[in-house]
Amino acid sequence: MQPTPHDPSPLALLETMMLIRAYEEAVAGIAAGGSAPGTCTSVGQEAAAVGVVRALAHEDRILTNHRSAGHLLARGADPGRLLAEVLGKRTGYCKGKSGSLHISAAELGVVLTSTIVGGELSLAPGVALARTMTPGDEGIVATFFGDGAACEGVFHESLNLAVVWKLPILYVCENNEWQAFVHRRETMPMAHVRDWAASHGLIAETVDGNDVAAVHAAASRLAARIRETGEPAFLETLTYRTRGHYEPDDQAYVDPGELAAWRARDPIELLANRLRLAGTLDDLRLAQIRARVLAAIDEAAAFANASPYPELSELVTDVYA
Amino acid sequence: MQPTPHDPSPLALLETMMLIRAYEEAVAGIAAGGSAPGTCTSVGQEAAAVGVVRALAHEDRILTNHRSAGHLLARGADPGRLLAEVLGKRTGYCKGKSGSLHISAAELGVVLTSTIVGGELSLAPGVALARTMTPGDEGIVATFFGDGAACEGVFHESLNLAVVWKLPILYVCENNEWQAFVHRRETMPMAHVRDWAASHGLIAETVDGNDVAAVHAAASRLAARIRETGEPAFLETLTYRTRGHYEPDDQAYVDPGELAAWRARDPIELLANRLRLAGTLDDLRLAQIRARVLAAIDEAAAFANASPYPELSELVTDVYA
Amino acid sequence: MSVITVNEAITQALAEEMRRDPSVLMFGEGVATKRANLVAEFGAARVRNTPLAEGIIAGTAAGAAASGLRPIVDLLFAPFLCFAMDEIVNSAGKLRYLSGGQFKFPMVVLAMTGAGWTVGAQHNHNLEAWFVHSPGLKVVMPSSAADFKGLLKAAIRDDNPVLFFMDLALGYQAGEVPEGEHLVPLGHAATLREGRDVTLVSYAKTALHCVAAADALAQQGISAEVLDLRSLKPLDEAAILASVRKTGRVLVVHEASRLCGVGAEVAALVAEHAFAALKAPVRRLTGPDVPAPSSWPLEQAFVPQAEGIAAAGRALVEQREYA
Amino acid sequence: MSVITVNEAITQALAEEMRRDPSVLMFGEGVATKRANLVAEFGAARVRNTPLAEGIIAGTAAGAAASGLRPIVDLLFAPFLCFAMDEIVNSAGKLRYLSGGQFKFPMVVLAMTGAGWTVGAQHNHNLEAWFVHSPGLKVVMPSSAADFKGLLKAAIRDDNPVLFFMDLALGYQAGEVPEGEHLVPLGHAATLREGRDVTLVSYAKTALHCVAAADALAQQGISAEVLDLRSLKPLDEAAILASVRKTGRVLVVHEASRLCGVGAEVAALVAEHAFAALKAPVRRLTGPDVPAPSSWPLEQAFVPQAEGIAAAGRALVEQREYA
Ligand SMILES: Cc1ncc(C[n+]2csc(CCOP(=O)(O)OP(=O)(O)O)c2C)c(N)n1
Ligand SMILES: Cc1ncc(C[n+]2csc(CCOP(=O)(O)OP(=O)(O)O)c2C)c(N)n1
Ligand SMILES: [Mg+2]
Ligand SMILES: [Mg+2]
Repeated sequence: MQPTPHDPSPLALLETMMLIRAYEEAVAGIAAGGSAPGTCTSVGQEAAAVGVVRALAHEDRILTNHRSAGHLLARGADPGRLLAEVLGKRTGYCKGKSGSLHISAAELGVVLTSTIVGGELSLAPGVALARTMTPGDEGIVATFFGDGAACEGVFHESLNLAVVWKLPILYVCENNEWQAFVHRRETMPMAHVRDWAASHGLIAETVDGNDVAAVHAAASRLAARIRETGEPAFLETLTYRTRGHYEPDDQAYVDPGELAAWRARDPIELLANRLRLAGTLDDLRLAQIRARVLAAIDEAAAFANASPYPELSELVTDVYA
Repeated sequence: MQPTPHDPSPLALLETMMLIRAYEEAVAGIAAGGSAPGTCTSVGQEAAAVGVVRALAHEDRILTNHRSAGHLLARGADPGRLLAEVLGKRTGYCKGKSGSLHISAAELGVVLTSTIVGGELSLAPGVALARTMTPGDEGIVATFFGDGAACEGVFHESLNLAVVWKLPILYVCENNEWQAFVHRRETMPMAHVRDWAASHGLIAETVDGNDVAAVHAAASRLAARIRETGEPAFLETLTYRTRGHYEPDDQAYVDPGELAAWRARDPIELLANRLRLAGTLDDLRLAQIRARVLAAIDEAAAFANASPYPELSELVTDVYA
Repeated sequence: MSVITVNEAITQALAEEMRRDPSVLMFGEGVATKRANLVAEFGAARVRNTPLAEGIIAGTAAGAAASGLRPIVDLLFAPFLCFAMDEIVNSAGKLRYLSGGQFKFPMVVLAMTGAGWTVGAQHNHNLEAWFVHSPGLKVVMPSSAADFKGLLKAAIRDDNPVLFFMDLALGYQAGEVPEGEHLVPLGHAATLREGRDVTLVSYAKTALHCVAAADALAQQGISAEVLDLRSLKPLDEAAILASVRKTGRVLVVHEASRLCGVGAEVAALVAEHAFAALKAPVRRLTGPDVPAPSSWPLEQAFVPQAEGIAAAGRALVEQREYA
Repeated sequence: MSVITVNEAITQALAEEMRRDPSVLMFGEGVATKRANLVAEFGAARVRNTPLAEGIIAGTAAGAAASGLRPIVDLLFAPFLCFAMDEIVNSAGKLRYLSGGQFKFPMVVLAMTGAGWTVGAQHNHNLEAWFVHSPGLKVVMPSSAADFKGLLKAAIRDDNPVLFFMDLALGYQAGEVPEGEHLVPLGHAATLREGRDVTLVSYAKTALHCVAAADALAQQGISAEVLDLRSLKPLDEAAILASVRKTGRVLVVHEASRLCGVGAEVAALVAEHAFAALKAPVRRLTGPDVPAPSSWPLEQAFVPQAEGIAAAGRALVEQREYA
């Protein structure tokens, strides 16, 4: 039903972004109903997620954070098992023990998700180190984090170690202008995290995070360079969190003008319009895609809802290996 | 006996550096005898300490770290009470509870010394914040730390907060090329911490840390600017730890060539030679100064040795206010 | 008396103390956003948002406290304290002592914890015992709106670092709070129920579960005394010992894990100093030694509930072994 | 048997395990500088110096452990763990559980602590109890060269995060260590002295003080059993209970502070499960609840010494109250 993880055709990227949007809106609906409280959606940031994840190879590893649905779905995660996890069901990727905030899926190469802001940054060098010490392991490590995570000291510790030890890490900072209920402008003297990253002496770029093609191109270029040199690189996707920090959130603290301006640059519409102009998309085709993703999400919701909760005996398992 | 803290005349700076050297060598001697283990001396770094401290005003505050004797003595600390503290005696600045590694002297404005590397960096913004919120308090805060401390994430957290909140802090990084038993070169991609500091958007300079006049000039200029703007600044003093990390330390891990090159640039000899050329110093004068500082240290040692240990009842006092 | 929620009680305490003492200020991630009322009354300098960095937030509080201010910092959720341990434990907890008493650290660290929001172990970890074990700190964890208000006000006035833990399940719980100035001194437990047969010692939400259990036990003819510790450090050892000397039996209940938890301390204290009065083994009923799960039924199973407490209390009184 | 120091035992354990398993590596501040022998044998990739940043050192260990390596990190002194709590507790301790068992974290964290070097509370803080209280971790703190070697080897082979605390006063202490492969499984206490009248439970250097106290008590006709816990998590509850059921009296001794310490756990365990066997109150003798001072006489007074232990043990046997 979904495109395979590594089909980079524009239509495939579009369908994946639409799948993520539909998934997140479904989650928001569930949360509005009182379930899955505290879920953080990535609405508005789909291009930043899809553009990078689709630039990665099968053998690469991904570390992500609390706002991970886009990364997971772009990587080919089953929306049913994701929703099941969000609802704390036994069939979720983490048996319901994680819930929405730290979903890992080792089978997809999405490892060690932490909802501690900066957690993924502290773990990524070790994942990359293991790869450099494993003969024949060519994979790189992509770690996703926000502008807020860059304010944690461990961001700098992580970049410095990756540079000094030459670790193959693609640092992907999703700068969505928000750090929970605080605007990025209140927490940093400059507009871009890139300035901090560059001081560590690694390649550091920014890209329009709402333009999936631009993100995909930049991420592909940097990923290739990391494979070639074995050294880390930093990519900042400039985007915006158009829903609240978590569900539900009335966004009363958000400047309506800023929000409207970014909504006008919706990444899905940007790509759809471009494809329309290019003649590769028309209303019928778009409707077909929308129908497919909605059907996929309906199916996922049905699966998640029908899934059982874990046995109470699960409370004390998976603590020690 | 010692020069007053704020006499910036070259001879006063020279005498203070010689006092620090004599003090540190006395401590090293004591440590060689088995007492005061783990003491960290600042031999070779006297100019970096004296040049900055003498650029500060009486109302300014100083935060320092484990390698603090130079800062304390330059500020006018009594070498007797310092040595008493190093020996764990009741007459020490901290009643013997600190020992050598976290000596504070509130009466001198030297506050909250921490031997946790980075500790002073986490505390400095609060000290500065209190000053900005106290009407009529014009003082600035100088915080001393090493190149190693700059590798702790809290270094970046501290600079970022100071910039975002406009806190009057002079960050003084004493880059002595060593982080305990690890050379700075192994821990950072570049030679200077300044590059990291500058990315936070504050004025960041380096200075020859073995040239006391240059350090004094740079620190005076930056301190004046901080008073004027209320905003933080960063000064990196480029110097070298010519003794071991702590006492005793055979320095077997140190490159003899590098060590010799730096010893050839001994900050005390640099200034003495300059003053000789300028005609303000001759052998007689130098001998007089040396005699004075040695007498001061002898007196200090006699005081410290004669001082009693704390009563055992002191074990459980000073825990809660 | 007026009836307000725990969240309202916290807001009242903050506003009253900031009104009373200009040296009180508050900052943290989203503090200014979420407490617009305080910003409006006290201004942006005293109510601040911060960058996302717990270490420097706590360190700045310690530095400010030692320099004449009385900072309150909101570190949001207890597990985030893991990024501020050096500043809280090594600096605020130790630098008074290491300086020979030159500095004091009047500061309050707020953090939420506890089951109820199904957000898992990186938001929900009851680690109050860490701070009880650490020198130079005080620890508070109330269960009622009145105590949240009175203890928070007392914590703000205390000249030492106070960790103020908020059981998130209690935020919207309403309770009677005395009108006007209401202070609850640190270090005093509260007897929520008088009883003769067994003492249930607890704190935070499980103290309320103990009250429910006491009601159930009363139905069965067992008279249970319920002690709410409220302050975990200083611990009200006298109140604990007095109650156990009266009832001869003690069951300590908390959501935090068992090993080296506050329950271990209470049990050890009783076994040491009320041994002669004990008619039965000391018992603990705690959360399991596992990270807190997200899944709702697992999260509920994580927390000692009234039924389990009542059953354990009854077994204790009946001198039966009880797993 | 050969007689080697604790430091030599540690070096042997590290070298033997790195030789045995190529996935074992070690890094930390100065590790490569101070362990040139390991660099020489195993190369710079497996024995590394790091930047001065405990958080990323521990986080890198956790990430590497979950990715097939078996890292050992040296964080130097226990208080520096305060900069690595998130990585140890929130990541290594919780992510196996939160991921439903997808990852494991075979890693060892080394840290020194304890009185003896007069460097004060920011280098000397016995905080092993924090990690006993935290889920998903194991904690070891040996007292003899043989146990340092055998437990470190077992810790390196363990598939879970192990905190390995080294009482710095023991570094140069020599002891007999079996030739060849010597493993000591985690979770087993050692009986250092057999006895009938009272059980002295301890670990690390104070276990040796307990042995000295037992010798002194023997002179006075009191037969003391000395139990060295060695592993604090998992805790050898069976051995503790068996000994107390035999002697009927227990004195728990450690240098760490009393409140919520390992001694509290042991005392609570005994009061809960060996209550019927107790002939006297459970007793604890611990370091005071204060930061560790630097001054030599104060630092020595901080540590439970043999005389005090013997006096407390004797009072216990004679059923006298003892402050
Ligand atoms: C250490 C830590 N501090 C605070 C939080 C609470 N929190 C969760 S997400 C978030 C904002 C993160 O901002 P950013 O890194 O920009 O990611 P975004 O949510 O914008 O994607 C905060 C403060 C946390 N989970 N962990
Ligand atoms: C958090 C922490 N980690 C490690 C140490 C041990 N240590 C003490 S000084 C030192 C080196 C510090 O290097 P730097 O900051 O450059 O200061 P310097 O000693 O060179 O003056 C280290 C690693 C410590 N005291 N605190
Ligand atoms: Mg953000
Ligand atoms: Mg240095």
